[in-house]
Amino acid sequence: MKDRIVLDASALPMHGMGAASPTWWATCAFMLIEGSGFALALAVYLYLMSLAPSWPMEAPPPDLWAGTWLTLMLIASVVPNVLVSRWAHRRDLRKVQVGLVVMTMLGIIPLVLRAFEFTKLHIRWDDNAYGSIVWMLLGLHTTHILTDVVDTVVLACLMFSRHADNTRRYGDVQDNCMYWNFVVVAWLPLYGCIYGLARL
Amino acid sequence: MRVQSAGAMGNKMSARIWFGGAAAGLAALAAVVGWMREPRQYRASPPLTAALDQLRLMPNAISGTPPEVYFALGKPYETTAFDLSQGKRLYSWFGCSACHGEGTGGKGPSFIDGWWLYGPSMVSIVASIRDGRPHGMPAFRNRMTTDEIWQLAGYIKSLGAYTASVTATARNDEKTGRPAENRAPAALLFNQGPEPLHPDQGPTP
Amino acid sequence: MTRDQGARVPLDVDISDAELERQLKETWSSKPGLWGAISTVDHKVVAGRYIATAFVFLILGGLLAMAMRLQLSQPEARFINPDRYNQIFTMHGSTMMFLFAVPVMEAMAAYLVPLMVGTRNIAFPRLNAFSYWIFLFGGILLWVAFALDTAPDVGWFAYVPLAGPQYAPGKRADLWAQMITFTEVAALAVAVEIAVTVFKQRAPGMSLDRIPVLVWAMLVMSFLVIMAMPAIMFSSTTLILDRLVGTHFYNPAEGGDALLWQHLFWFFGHPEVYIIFLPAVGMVSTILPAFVGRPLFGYMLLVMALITTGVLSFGLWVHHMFTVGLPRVGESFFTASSMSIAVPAGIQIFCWLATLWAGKPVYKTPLLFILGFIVTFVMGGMTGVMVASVPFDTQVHDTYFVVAHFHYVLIGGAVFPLIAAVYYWFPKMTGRMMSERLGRWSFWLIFCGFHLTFFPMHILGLWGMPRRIYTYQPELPWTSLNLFVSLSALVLAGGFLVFFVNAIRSRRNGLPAGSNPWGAATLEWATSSPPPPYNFRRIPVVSSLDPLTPGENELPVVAGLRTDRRELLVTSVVEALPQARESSTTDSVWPFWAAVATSVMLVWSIFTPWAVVWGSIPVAITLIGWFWPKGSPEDES
Amino acid sequence: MFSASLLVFLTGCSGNQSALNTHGHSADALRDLIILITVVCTVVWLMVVGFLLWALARRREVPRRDSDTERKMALSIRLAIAATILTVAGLTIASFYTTRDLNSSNGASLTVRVKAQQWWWQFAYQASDQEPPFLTANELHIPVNKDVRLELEALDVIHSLWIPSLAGKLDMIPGRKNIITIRATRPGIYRGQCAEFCGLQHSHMAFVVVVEEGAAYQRWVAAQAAPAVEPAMAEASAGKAVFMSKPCAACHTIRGTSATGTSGPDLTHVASRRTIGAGLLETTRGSLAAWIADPQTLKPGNNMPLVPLTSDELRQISAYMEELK
Repeated sequence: MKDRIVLDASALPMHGMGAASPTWWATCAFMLIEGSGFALALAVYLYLMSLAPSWPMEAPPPDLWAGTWLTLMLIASVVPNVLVSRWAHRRDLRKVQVGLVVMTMLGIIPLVLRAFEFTKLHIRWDDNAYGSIVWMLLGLHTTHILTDVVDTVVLACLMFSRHADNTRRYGDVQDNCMYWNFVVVAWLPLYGCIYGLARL
Repeated sequence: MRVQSAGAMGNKMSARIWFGGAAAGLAALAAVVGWMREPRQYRASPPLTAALDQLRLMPNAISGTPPEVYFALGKPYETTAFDLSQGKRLYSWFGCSACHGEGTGGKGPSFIDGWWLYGPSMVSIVASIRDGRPHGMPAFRNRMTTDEIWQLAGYIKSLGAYTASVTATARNDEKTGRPAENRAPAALLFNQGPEPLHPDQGPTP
Repeated sequence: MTRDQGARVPLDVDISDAELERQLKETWSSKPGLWGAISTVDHKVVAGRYIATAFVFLILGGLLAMAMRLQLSQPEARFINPDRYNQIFTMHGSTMMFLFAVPVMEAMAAYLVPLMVGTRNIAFPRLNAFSYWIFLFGGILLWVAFALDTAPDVGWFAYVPLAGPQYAPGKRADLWAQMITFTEVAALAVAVEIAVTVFKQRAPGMSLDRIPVLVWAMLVMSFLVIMAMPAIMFSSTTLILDRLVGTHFYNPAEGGDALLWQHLFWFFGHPEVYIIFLPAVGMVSTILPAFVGRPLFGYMLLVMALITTGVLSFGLWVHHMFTVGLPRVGESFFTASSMSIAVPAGIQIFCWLATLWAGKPVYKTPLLFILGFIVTFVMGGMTGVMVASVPFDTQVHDTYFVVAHFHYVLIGGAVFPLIAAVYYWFPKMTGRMMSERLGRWSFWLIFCGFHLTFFPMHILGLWGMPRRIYTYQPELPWTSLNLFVSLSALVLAGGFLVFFVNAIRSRRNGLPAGSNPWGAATLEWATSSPPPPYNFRRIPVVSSLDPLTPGENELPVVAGLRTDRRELLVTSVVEALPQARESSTTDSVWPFWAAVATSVMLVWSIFTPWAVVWGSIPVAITLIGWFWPKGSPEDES
Repeated sequence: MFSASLLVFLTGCSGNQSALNTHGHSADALRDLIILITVVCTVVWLMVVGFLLWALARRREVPRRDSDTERKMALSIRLAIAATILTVAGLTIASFYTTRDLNSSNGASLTVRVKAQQWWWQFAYQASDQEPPFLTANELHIPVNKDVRLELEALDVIHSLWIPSLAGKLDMIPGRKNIITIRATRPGIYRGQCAEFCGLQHSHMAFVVVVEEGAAYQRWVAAQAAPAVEPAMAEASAGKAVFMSKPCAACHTIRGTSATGTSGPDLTHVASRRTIGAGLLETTRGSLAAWIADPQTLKPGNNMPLVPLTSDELRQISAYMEELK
């Protein structure tokens, strides 16, 4: 079949940002997948709670301080996170580099707090179903923080390398920021469940 | 033209490599399959049972060599989760818990404190069950078949393990009064016990 | 690699077609040899492997079915012992669902969607390659376990407590759960790629109302995968945790619940049926017009029906649990919702019937299979309505009636269209036609064999024969029908044998196909057969639902893409207006290594939870290797 | 009509474990619903296939795609969709009414606790005015035309109680308790079977339901509630001694003796039951001996361990078992 040229694409940019980028959509798809995972885990929590004669089962509710500090840290981290995203949009390499280092720190601190959080649950995963689901919820969310921190570290290294100044990389930084926002937002209902419902 | 023929050559080469790789993979697979097969037996064949009955115990009836057939089979009663689980069921069906509790001991000795009166070898345990021991352990020779005795012995040995094993028996859903079988209970609950008669029989964690 | 970006970059304008094709071929081809084969990210190569592997699993699963039929051909037969039989039926279900049906549909999507939307490669080609390797390793894991006599024996549904720590000793159930994880990862990866390809890589002008029905179907399927698979991922993980580290999700003695498993499993399991069936709807809707000489009737209606089915499929899971003793109110609700799915299914059937009625059918093999599909699937739908009724279901649930029902739906509803699709797209994939004579033989053998095998099972079920029994007693009145079923299964198997012989022979010896042997109207027929590594010389521009009109030998295209790097066009979601010239990644062995590392971690974690800690380090390293830019033009912008 | 007559034919040769050959209050209602839905669905299927054949057989020169045809087809599709919705709604209502009908029980006169376990059934009859409680295995006796309440429990994995000729199935789930009420309308012997996959011997987990007239049922209850008979023959007495000294007594109960094990079936009146091994074999002295000698070959993987016995012991035990009427 012969070609009849009806459109010229040579003036188009070589990489789209935001919703014009396939990576952005893939990040959204993965957030949908993991969001479904979180939603299911919460549903299981509520389901087990509805069956149990008393909740939490055979344990006092978890101590508040570690979880609450972690929640505050996560919420606070959204501010620099949004800034990094904005700087990436403006292709400000210096600021993005600094921002990624800060975000790495802000990712590691919650991990440390999370370690305390596990010890303040007053229950082990193999004690009963309540213990299992609480550890599951926390574990699931911890994996998300962990993977995003690793991602941020790799991106930070990348932004200090010769590959840094490139639309594609800035797009990656933005997607990473979006994903961190998701990790933070996903935590809030989990926090409500683990600490709130256990006290009702 | 030359590029094409080189590509074709490459394709032929790669096909050969693929084929060789696949054949090697299959051969390796067959070897693994032969080596690691884990069949389940509900009833051992009579010759096998007879062979398993041939224990060669030390003169003091403590420790000894298992029959060759046991090694030829790949020590199934210690390495097959199914046999261990059968042993666990036999443990409850034959009323072992009346004297030994959940392995924690009672009238009879405990299995999970790391201390074995007659040593921790399979042969000793089999002999204890089959022939009985002084001070109250009855002989089960006429109540259980040989392979059941081996299954039970394997389970009891796993109860007193020092190292956690990948092959473990089924876990109870109900809570038990001792650590789960796959968690090396003897290491967790190690108990120095009385001074051993023969130091080599005593526990060495 | 030239670094002087300012210098002249080779564009696809003002050069001859031959020269353009040469340049594109150089850019898009994979290296020859083993490493080239392992590192290729061409969606056609990867999807081709995926399809071939899935069909191998179909053969293996079919052999298991024959083994079961042998055992059931007479009462109290002793061909297969109960332990092996339980492994066999578990393997049959798991293989067919997780290693054949879902992967083959996703692979068809991975092959066809990029061609049908007129792009050069799938979105995230490396993820696609990774997905294949993970799928392959997961399948090998399960089958090696079978050879080792440690295959799962708890059914493809693995109900707890039977699959739980107390009643399933050994690693059998863990292997099942981990195989699920493998296939999940693979399926989710492809689903994301398909969704993004459909959203962002459609040819300019292919607005939402010009997307081929097959592509719509694959998109809805991808969303079902994305929404439903996390449920099985969660449940298989918690099952392993229960078994390995002593959690109590499913242990009623410690506050867990046995029914929780069923809820989670079927929350995935019912959409799963539509994950398999919706692509088949797309295939039928695409193939039918080519053989009746007129466009599909009711495009919008069909698309709406597809989406409705997808949404409704999440509200039906309880109809697998009608006999567990749920409250009556819930049961009535789920009866109504289960019945209501008959409406979109009916709409699809009506649209096809209308298309057939107004068209002039040409009886080639693909059409035969589609006609067979309509006859068979409507029957499966009818029995579906039956089991959707709670009281009816209490008599037939877990009997051979249900076995008959879902084989009517899955084989009649999905495998028939799939075989039609193989006959239909085989020329595109290989450049050669399949034999029409053998095609007719295979159709009649499969069609008759299928009905003779599965129809009597309805009766067996009503006569009280439960599912999943390895034998039955001579005094029960099931003997002669079972023998009949077993003999008929041979006919069915013969039909599949003819089909496979046909495919293998035609691959080398079939008649040359040309680019558009059926005179079809979708974009995949605009390029040569088999398509070149770059799919299209220039990306087509679409201005109607049927971009190829018969007799026309000019294709409107877009120009201005670079030829020295793998470049394709990104367009907007609704209108498909060009947004950017995006690069598509180069070949890489990293996805293979990442799959190896992931497989090691997953298999290792069957034995110790620490595998997750130590095993994730190589996974992280390989993933970094995968994503770290290597300085190729594709990595920059 | 065709499918209805076919159903009559199918009912005829379907045995005593069939959803079509019914003699219970629920199963009768379910059979009517099955016939109704099957007839409706068959008609619909015939219409679809008929239309398909007509569409194929129609002679035509060229494919039609003019606006008139399209409009006609759009209209017919609308009608077809409306018809589908009506049919589906009708069937939903029909099944709703059947469900309601099934739940109309007028107070159970008898309650039996059913405990399912791998791979047999225990039926626990409660104490009545005249009789103490007793247990039986794999054989349920109920009076005809009386509502019987079955409390279903599973002791290990999920099972499902299904007596197709009397009622639909209901699962038995560990940690939960389900209740089903059945009413048989004709005396007879009906077979039931576990319908949820429960492991190795799922296939051999059957039981019989014996539906009797009131008097016969009362006689049966009286006989079952009595303790085991003392063996009369010398061989049987010897068998009793063997039974008590071997591990048998650790798992089985024989009321009136020192055997009080609970993990196996109660054997007090084992010889009065029609089958052994959960519907595996007819109860005869030969089958009892075969079962005791080698249960793992007859029903591989079941929970009765092989106990080593000499041939004399085996003879004696089976003689004893045979006397436990």
